[in-house]
Amino acid sequence: MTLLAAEKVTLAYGTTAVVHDVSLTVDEGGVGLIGESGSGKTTLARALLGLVRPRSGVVRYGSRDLAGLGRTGRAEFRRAVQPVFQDGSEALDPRMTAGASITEALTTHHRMSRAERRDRVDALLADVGLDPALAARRPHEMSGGQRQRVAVARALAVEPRLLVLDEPTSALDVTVQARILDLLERLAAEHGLGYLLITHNLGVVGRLCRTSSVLFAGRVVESGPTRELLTRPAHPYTRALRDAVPRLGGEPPRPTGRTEAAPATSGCPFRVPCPLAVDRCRDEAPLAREVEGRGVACHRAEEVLGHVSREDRDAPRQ
Amino acid sequence: MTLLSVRDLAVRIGDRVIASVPELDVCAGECVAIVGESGSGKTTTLLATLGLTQGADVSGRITVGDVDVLTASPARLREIRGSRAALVMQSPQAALNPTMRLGTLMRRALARHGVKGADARERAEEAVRAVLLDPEILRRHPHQVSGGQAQRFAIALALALGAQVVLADEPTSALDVTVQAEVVAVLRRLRDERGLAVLLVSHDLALVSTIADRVVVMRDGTVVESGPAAEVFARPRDPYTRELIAAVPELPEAGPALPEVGPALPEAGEDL
Amino acid sequence: MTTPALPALRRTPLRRLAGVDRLAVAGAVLLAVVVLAALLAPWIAPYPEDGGSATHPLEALLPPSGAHWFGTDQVGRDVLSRVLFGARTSLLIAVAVLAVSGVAGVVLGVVAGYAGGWARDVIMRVTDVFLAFPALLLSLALAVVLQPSVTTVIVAIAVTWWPWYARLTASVAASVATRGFVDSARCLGVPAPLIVLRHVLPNSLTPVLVQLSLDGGGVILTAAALSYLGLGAHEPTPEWGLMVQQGQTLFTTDWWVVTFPGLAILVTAFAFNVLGEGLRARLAR
Amino acid sequence: MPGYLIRRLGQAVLVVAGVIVLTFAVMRLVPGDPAVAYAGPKATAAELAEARRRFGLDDPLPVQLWNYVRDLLGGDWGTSLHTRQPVRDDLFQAFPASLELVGAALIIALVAGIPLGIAAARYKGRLPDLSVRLSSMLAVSVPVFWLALALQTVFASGLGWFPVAGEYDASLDRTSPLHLYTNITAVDALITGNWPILTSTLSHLVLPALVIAAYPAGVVAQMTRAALIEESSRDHARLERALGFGETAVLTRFALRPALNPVLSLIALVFAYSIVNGFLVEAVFNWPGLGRYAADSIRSLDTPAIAGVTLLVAVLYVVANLAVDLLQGVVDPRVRAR
Repeated sequence: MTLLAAEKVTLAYGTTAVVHDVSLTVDEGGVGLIGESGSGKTTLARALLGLVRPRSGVVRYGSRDLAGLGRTGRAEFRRAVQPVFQDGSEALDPRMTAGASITEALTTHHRMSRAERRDRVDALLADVGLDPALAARRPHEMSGGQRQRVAVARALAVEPRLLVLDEPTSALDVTVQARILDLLERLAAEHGLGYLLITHNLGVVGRLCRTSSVLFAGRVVESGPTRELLTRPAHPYTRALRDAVPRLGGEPPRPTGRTEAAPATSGCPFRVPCPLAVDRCRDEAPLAREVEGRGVACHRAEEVLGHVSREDRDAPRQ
Repeated sequence: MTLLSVRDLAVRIGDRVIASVPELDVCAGECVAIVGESGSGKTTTLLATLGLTQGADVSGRITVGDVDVLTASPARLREIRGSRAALVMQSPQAALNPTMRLGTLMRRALARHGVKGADARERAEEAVRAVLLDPEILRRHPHQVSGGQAQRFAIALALALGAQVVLADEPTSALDVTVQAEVVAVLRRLRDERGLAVLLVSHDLALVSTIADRVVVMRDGTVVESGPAAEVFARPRDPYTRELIAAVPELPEAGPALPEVGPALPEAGEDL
Repeated sequence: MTTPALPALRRTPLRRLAGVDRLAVAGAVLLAVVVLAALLAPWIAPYPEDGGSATHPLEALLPPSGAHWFGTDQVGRDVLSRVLFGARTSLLIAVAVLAVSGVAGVVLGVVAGYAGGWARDVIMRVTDVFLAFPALLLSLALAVVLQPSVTTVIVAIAVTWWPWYARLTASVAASVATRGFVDSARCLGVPAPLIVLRHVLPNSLTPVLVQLSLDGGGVILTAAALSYLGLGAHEPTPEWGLMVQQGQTLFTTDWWVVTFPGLAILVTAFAFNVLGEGLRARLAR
Repeated sequence: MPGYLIRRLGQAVLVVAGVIVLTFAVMRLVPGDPAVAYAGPKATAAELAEARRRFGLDDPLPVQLWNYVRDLLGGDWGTSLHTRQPVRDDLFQAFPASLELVGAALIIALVAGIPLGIAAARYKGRLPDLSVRLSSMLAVSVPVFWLALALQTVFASGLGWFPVAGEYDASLDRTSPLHLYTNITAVDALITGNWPILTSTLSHLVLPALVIAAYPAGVVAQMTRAALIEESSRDHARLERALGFGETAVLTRFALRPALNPVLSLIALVFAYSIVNGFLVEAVFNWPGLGRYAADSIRSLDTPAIAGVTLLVAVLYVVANLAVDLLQGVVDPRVRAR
């Protein structure tokens, strides 16, 4: 059952469009949204959270248009969908203690006695693997990992059905990151939580998300089962993204020389750095279509899937 | 030939030792990486080699070429900064003066080390081309260039000044992964073709494994393990190193090699 | 063996960190002295009645002496006593102006900063108009309309000072409004007014409080200037600006009549500034 | 830049319009019947009615406001009650002297304030820093009118180093008359090479300008120090040190330019504050500027003149703000890009 969906959503700051015609559905399992800086992934997340109104297109909660929800509908949405931001110190009010932050979440939707509140806070802190004594500490008195766990506890306080995780671990050290991912995996299973995981880190998506979409310059260039997406990418950008990630003890990733070109405004946005770009890519913007169980916006997706090997892709370059 | 050597380095703030490195050498054409998490003292160690740990109490012996950094006079120290050992920082744009065109910064740096006029212009253009940048970039301001370009320009600065040692403090962690490859490739090529010594500080083990010849693992200010990169990553002796390696998210292997594809592809779209 | 940078630190006569705290403490102590002097004026003033309308023509213009540490003025009143009572007026004006303009400025600023859009534009343009309007002239006009008095001074200065705090608060509140914890609160469904009160306001107050303490001196100087121009307090109220204005012609002959009230203004304004600087450095760190 | 500039100009016009309305409102608050002011205290009822009609005082307020604005734009700022001259001419006569005085004070403030701020930042935490911070705090705390009296008493009437009052030695009007271009004495004297008047004006300028300069110099020094310390702790300063530049070079040749941004935005504020201080100082040094004209207008409840001075000072502030915006664009390319 679709919990949250974007239907042909376009988002803009002032006159500059940041997200173009994006459709995305989030159901019970873990859904990944892969994108680098400037891809518009955070803006899309804010639209899905109801913080930004789309310039066109609709964000649906269940089957209802988010913009059209009445007071009760909106209250229900606010309980059902909760964010976890990138940096715990950004998500928590620096002047409030962890206990106060969590209590705010608890008491926004229903009244609780002081004792009941304290028990719920202690339970939530324990649920995210923190010592209840931490409730008295302020964000700057905690480590990055602890702050992120408090942010998760705060999101869980309203018993949500879906978490929108915007780069939940990228501000953390690698060892701490691993433990937070374990926590998220466990909580999702235990609480039956769906989640949208937004990140640039393919490894994290590979581990936690069944299906994923890849965002480039505000457009979904490819979407499908994560494992398939990573092992047999159908879009040249997905492939470039996957090949650029260094692997422990692996071959050094080969530079493509033009990755920093600004997204093209006409035709396919990725055509400038794209090794497979041809005239058609300049003249006609590729529409998303079905290729081997994947949605992909590329005129030569079949060739990317079937025929392009690493060595060959760089042959024309030299 | 050892270009940078550190012996019994200890950096203290008050009575707390924030970095202690018994022994560390970087030779020409070699990349030594210091890996560790935040608070491990890896950046402090790198900065100490140029005497840039203001307000900290540094002891031990650090030699850059023939200069002992800790006993050198401030003037002598300033002479070797940039010309012998150059710094490349984590956030590319923030490391460049916001009100100055890139060319002006390079010209002033060259003039500071006695290179002026036509010679300076020539070295500037040569250095910028060596990092695959168009000399036209020298007319731009930092907010008009991308992260990857700004980082490669910082490397060009080192080249223009003739530095034999590049001190790279998390040079790619602020960049997108597709751009990282560009910057790392430049560093690798300069190490191989120009015999540059690179001291790389990073928390990204996978990245380090693709460029480093030797690795030093630091934790809470001390060195827990060091040795040839291949060996440390294949057979880590220290439990912390093992934990670091285990924490690198697994990535599905690339797809199988595929058969030949049609004719060479025409160059499409406008260039940078 | 230490790097060159370190010795400089040890030679500092005033340790950098402590220096900052010492400044805030010095400012607070100096200000406390002035406040105490104002509060205890009736008890510590050698001639309390001179703080009021009493006059002693026979003892006019006596130089500083054992009996009159600061000498006497044109109508024989003890200058020290009037300076002590004058402290009350000046501090009253400073506190009143800072309270009124501070609260008004913060409320409008937070609304403008958080609401953004047309609300922010309207408030900001109104603020700009009051900022452009010369403080002294608006004060003059108000003083003329409301007859010169201490309350006139308070109203006149408050009306022209609230815009500074509105603009400062608006810019701080606008940046706080983009912070993650405000988005989290909105995602929780916390109503906007509550978000402003619970999250935006507390995180926007620090820079305003620093500016308020810095401006304490400025308010006293402006109030004294208004009295000096005959638009603030008037005889027989003891007010430092007025005392300087009345004694201005005597600067060469009876210097004490003018100098001590002037020094009182300087010391009090200086105390506010030192306290403000100390707070700014400590909070900025 | 143009888009941003047009928006700023639009805002400036809006602000001036707002000031005009506010001035009009405040002037209407001033007690006393304007008709009496025009027709004279002994005027008969008929003369009062005539004056009321001629000056349109019976029209509804909005109409009066519109007439007022139309006159203003047409250059008719009303007639001053105490000089019987058109307010515009009085302002044209008095304003340059104030501009000369405040201008000189601001130049002194910048020439003194910025280097002091740099020195304080360079020797942060040490004696030079402490002394600059304390002296600038003193400078912003000193009551202007008291300082004016003190300096006049000690250095003018006391030691006689400087003239006691006035803009220049009146006798010079006969011996080497000044040809007016900008109506600013010092500038005109400089242009026409009239050295006697120039030296006389400059020596008259010293004391009043120093008094007005105290506050802005203190503020500029404090702000320059704070901005430089903040800027020199940023990443680019570390890279500049790593390129072999010493602390002084980093501060003056690299950190100063970006640090000027906050200092410049302060100057518009300090400019407005200084004009007001100028009024006080002009009274003490009998300087023929706006201050004296405003003081006389206030004593005689000369509403058109008071309104004129208010509008002029407000427009000056708006212009100063625009100038600062432009200057910031020149100093910092990031601002230009906005």
